[in-house]
Amino acid sequence: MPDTDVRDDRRRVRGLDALELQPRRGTGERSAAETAGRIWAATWPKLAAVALVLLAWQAVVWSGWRTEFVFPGPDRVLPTLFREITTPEFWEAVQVTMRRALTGFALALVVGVIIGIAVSQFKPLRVAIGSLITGLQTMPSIVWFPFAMLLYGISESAIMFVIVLGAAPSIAGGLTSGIDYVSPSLLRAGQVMGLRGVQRYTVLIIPAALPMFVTGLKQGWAFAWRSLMAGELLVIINQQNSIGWALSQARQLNDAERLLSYIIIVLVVGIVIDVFFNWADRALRRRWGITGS
Amino acid sequence: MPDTDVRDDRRRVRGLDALELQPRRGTGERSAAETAGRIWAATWPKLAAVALVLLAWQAVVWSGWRTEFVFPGPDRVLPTLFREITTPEFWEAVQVTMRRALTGFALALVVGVIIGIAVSQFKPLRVAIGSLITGLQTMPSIVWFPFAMLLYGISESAIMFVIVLGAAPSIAGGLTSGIDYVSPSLLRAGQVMGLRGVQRYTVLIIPAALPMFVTGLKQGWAFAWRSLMAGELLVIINQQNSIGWALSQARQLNDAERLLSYIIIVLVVGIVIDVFFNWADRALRRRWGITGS
Amino acid sequence: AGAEEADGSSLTLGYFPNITHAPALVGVQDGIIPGALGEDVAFDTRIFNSGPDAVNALFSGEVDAAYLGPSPAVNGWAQSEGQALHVVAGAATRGTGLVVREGIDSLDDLRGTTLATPQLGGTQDVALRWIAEEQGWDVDTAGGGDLSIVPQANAETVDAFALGEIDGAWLPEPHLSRVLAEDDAHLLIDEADLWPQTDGRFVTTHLAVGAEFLDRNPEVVEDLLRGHIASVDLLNEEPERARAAAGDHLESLTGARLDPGITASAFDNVAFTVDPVAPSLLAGADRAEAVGLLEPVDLNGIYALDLLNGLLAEDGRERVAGLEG
Amino acid sequence: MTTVTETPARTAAVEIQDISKVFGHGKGAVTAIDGMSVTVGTGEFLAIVGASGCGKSTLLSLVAGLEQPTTGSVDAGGHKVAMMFQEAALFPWLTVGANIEVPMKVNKVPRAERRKRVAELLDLVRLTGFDRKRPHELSGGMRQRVALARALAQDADVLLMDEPFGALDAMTRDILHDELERIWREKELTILFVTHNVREAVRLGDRVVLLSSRPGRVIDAFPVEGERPRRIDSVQIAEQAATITDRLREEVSRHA
Amino acid sequence: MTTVTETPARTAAVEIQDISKVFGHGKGAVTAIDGMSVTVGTGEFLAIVGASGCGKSTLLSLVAGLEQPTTGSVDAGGHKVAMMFQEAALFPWLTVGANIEVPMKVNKVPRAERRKRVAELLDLVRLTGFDRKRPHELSGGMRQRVALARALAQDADVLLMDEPFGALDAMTRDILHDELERIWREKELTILFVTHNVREAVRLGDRVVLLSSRPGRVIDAFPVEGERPRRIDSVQIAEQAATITDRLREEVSRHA
Ligand SMILES: Nc1ncnc2c1ncn2[C@@H]1O[C@H](COP(=O)(O)OP(=O)(O)OP(=O)(O)O)[C@@H](O)[C@H]1O
Ligand SMILES: Nc1ncnc2c1ncn2[C@@H]1O[C@H](COP(=O)(O)OP(=O)(O)OP(=O)(O)O)[C@@H](O)[C@H]1O
Ligand SMILES: [Mg+2]
Ligand SMILES: [Mg+2]
Repeated sequence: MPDTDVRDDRRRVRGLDALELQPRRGTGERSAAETAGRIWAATWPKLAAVALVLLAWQAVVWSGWRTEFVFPGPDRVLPTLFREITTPEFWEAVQVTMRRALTGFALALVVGVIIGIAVSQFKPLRVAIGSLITGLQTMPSIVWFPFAMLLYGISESAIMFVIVLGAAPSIAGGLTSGIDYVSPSLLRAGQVMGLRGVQRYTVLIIPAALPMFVTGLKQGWAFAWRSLMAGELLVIINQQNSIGWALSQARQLNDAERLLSYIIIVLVVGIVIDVFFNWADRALRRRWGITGS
Repeated sequence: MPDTDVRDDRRRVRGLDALELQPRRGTGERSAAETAGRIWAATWPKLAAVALVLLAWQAVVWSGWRTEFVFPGPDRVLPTLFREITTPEFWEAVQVTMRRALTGFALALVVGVIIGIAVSQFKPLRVAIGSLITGLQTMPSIVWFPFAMLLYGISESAIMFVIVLGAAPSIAGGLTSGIDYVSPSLLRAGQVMGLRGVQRYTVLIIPAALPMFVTGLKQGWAFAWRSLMAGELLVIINQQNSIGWALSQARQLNDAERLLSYIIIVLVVGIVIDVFFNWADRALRRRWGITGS
Repeated sequence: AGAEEADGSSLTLGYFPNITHAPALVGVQDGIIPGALGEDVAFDTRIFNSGPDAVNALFSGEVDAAYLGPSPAVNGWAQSEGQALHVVAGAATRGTGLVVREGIDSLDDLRGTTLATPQLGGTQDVALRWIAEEQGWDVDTAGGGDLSIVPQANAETVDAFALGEIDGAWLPEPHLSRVLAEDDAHLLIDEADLWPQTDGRFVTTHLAVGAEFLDRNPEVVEDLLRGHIASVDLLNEEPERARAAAGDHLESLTGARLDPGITASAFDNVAFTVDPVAPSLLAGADRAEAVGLLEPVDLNGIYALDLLNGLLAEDGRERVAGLEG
Repeated sequence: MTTVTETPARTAAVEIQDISKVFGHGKGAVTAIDGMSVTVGTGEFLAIVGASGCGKSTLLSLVAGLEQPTTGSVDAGGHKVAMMFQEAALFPWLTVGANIEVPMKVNKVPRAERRKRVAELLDLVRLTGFDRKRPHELSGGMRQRVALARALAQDADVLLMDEPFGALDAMTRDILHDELERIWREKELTILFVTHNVREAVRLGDRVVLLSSRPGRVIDAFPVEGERPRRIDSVQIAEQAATITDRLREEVSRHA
Repeated sequence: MTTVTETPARTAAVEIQDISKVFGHGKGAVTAIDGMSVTVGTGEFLAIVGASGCGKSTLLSLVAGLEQPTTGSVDAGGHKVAMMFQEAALFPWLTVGANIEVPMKVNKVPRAERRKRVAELLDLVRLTGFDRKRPHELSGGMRQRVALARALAQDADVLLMDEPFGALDAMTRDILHDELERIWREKELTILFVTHNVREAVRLGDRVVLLSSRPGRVIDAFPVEGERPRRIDSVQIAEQAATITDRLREEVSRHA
């Protein structure tokens, strides 16, 4: 019995060593301290990055590289930003833009998935329009507006049209690539089990293609957002202000402070969305048993 | 002996049956007729698609949906297109744009690969700037122009800057995703074999991440091209005409015929580039033993 | 207001958030235009950032009337072969000029410099090329020659000037006042000096109406013109109040108030009138042709000033002239 | 062309006639199978042995319809065919239970029933309680057993098994031999069973077919005597296995 | 807590002390190994047998440093460790030859030398002429042999082998047994050899270690008698294998 005790102690000590190498696992629920530690680990690099950027920025401004009204420092931009985000109009604009972005993206998702599956399913279709999809993607959103206007008038639908044209190709492309790279051994397994038609897609192909699909979604979001910004800066619809319009007005008026404020806002939106995609991506990898490097 | 002959004949007949199911393999070099057949199979859907689009387009125009000056038909656009592409200025413009696109993309490739590897290698860096990369990607090119001008003045470098900012995040993102999804069993094999440092990347990680990387490159190209178009329409640099400029001029003058001509040109460029990426992708899949569906 | 429903029950007006569109700004802000249209006509607005977009909207019937600069109006007329729009009134004149950096004091100093204009083939661009042509300089449309003319967006131009990338620019208001206020720059040429034949007046903003809309609903257009005239009058008679209203409207559209000094100086440089100064449009087109930027365009019929002249006559005011012959 | 077309008395479930299979074209072409004919009777348990790379997996793929023969014909007579691959080929994004449910979903088995059968099958392969794990959390042998459960869940008439027990310890394998034999009996399955373990082949098979390598051909077929259930460590099995092994050895050395 | 720490006379190459390995956290945690201690002498050929899922692969991963033990320590004394995985884990984008070259590239073997060794190794695993094929063009057993060649190309002192011959026919396996034994002799390797084939364990091992399942512990160790090279079908091996199999059976049934 004493012998066992000694061994247990020794094990505990070694366990502490192991703890330093990697988070200790299998020791029941995580403690609050551990959770706090994890949050801290996920946060400090972000905070450090922000602080560094602000410092560098201010330093450049202080160095007198460019005049203040061309390149204002954080000391001038942050108050402007703060003033902007405390107005109700700002939040209305954000709401309008986010609503458009999300509906547009959802639409692009549906269209992209249908096209992606159709293209990867029917060989002649792929040969015929596979490359056209990428071709469409390279088209600057600005050229779509005359068409959007012809089809839908100056309306939300026109903006949706441009978003879908911008984002759907990425989504379709990601899906097609994902489907192309599904492991042949899984495809064979599916075939033997008699997976066919819709079930083949829901049970096998789509889940197997998910990693690339999510990457495609992320790109699609970026395209959707950029198209939206391009669309919003052309015209105000229904007297609704929007982020894209505000951005373009700041640019038109050479208002560097507001421009920088809105850049920060767009960045923040982009980062928040990306955090969401990353979360999905990590969940996916955990499921597949691929732990991050 | 006669028995064997009969069997051989039968086998030959069955061989023909098999031929109908899939291209006959292992029968020495392919014949010229087969090659022609393959080219035809790769071409007819494209030609059919083009013909269909042209027909539909002309039909819409004939239906009188919109007046000709708003939405001209192929009967008016194709001659304009032909007139454009037969001028030497046009080819100079194409050359200028393609040179910018390719140098910009090459630059974005270098930057994207470096960032991608750095981010997937260093955990704090990923936490700090991983999401920022997507954030940057969602930024419309238009907001980069003031910065490009601050940094580089009105010059080619300013355009390169915008292209890199547009394309590098996609490339980095594709690479990071690719690296994240490298099969753990291959990583373990690499670790045991002592793959480390640069060699670990050149021998294991990059090839394993190639499929997603190529997808990222494709997206990166689309972003690069769009950023370039946006950049070119802002200013003429060094007295050089370019496709983006021509596109924006057509729009400025509300010249629907020239606008459509240039849309076709941009599409063709996009399609040609995509054909190249597809070729790379197929070569990759053949190597990996993943035959297309 | 889609093209199909151009039944006069509604009117959609397009304009820019820009000082040269002040009659629209004031007219909408103070309710002058909707008031003139009356209860029966639903009034709606579309705010554009650029002329071509507004013309496109006119083409497809998305807007029924729009305030436009001369170049988009002419382009729209030319592209539609005279089918899409008519100019029914003037709105603003003047308000552009060539600003250059210190050290350039005469036309001769311009040789070898780089100057920006807002748009290739636009009025300002044509004016600068016209001057170069008169001086006998060799200039091309791709920024080369004795004088390097680079077309670029006004916002870019302001930055480029501040950064010393260009030596000067032919700018409209309020960018003109902005450069003058913020940089070491001075006005080398006031564009008004180029128009002795019209007493220094030249068109900056028009009010254009879709041709079909005009055909079907002349009475609605007449009401619109009534409001337009009232707005212009207000701008001329009570400049303080009108400018304040325009400023308020601008702020609501752009989310920011311009520097008051710049606004005041910009307003001082622009004159508001319902006269479209037709000769300046014609002469501008001739000049554009002369410098090789425009295919010959027949501008005959672009003006439809009868309604305006009728209203002016009601008030006992002087008629304005279109293009005769 | 030593094609052994020994037709048993019962009706044929799978009829393989004079097939050949060539991979690749031109100079790189590999003839995996050449002129092979085998008839598998309904309800027959056919064991297939042969050197590594002789075309056993290819043969099963052809029978399952996953590949088309270059010449010749394979006829499974409309039977439903299930296959257990050499590698487990589980869907990595599904739990063990969900993996086993896949073929039942195809067969439109109701949800409650599916749950029940999953539990039964996991019990059968000695993995009770593992249904919520994911494939990457299993050991190699466990994955193989899940693949077995999945193949059985398919409720097919013809079962193709490619080295199904290769990664299992002797004890677990013995248990699964018994279970497989029982199921084969009960459901009157036709089984094509590829293995490298000649004893295992003799333990389970009604007939053991021996393939040659490069190109794969049937070089011999041994009907197995002995009452079922046979014991794998019985002398009778050892003797028969020795005969087959000698024949195999002869064949392999002829090639080396 | 039956930890068998039988230390042979020679110096230790791998020292496994009182390790445990837990996968996952909280309720889902699985204790794969618990309190295991093994010392492997330099130049020893240690065979490891145990039921499926008992932690054999996990043990090898710990020795290779691919995982960290939850408690306890593993010390490979600075030796270079090579490992052959249960699945082949070849790089699918490289040809067979290039796959085998990878560890040599790491060791900075010159190009010409690499070519020569690839040919030798392919010859050794009986795959001469396959160096330009890609992994997906190989059969399961062939892939396993390429993995063996790759592991041998690493020129390590300690070789970890996880069921290396599981997918091979008896004849090819016998040949590779001889070759492996020869190389082990010549290069004075230390080998940890996991297998389900108890005869194989007795054929090759200096000592056979028997693991229990869930959690994995060493429950017994059998020194193997008999002069090398032993014949796998010899009576002596059959007897020893029977003893070990009985012990294993006892252990597995105790769990079931
Ligand atoms: N997709 C393929 N492309 C090219 N050659 C192939 C392909 N699949 C199999 N082969 C070749 O066909 C032959 C037979 O392969 P198969 O997988 O059927 O062997 P096997 O009998 O199952 O071997 P093992 O026992 O090692 O699994 C081998 O020589 C292999 O190289
Ligand atoms: N990554 C993992 N996550 C969770 N559990 C794991 C993981 N890897 C292994 N296990 C568990 O650890 C135990 C031992 O697994 P291991 O692979 O070492 O078994 P093994 O002895 O190699 O079995 P086999 O002979 O079947 O290959 C198993 O119960 C398995 O479920
Ligand atoms: Mg096989
Ligand atoms: Mg294992």
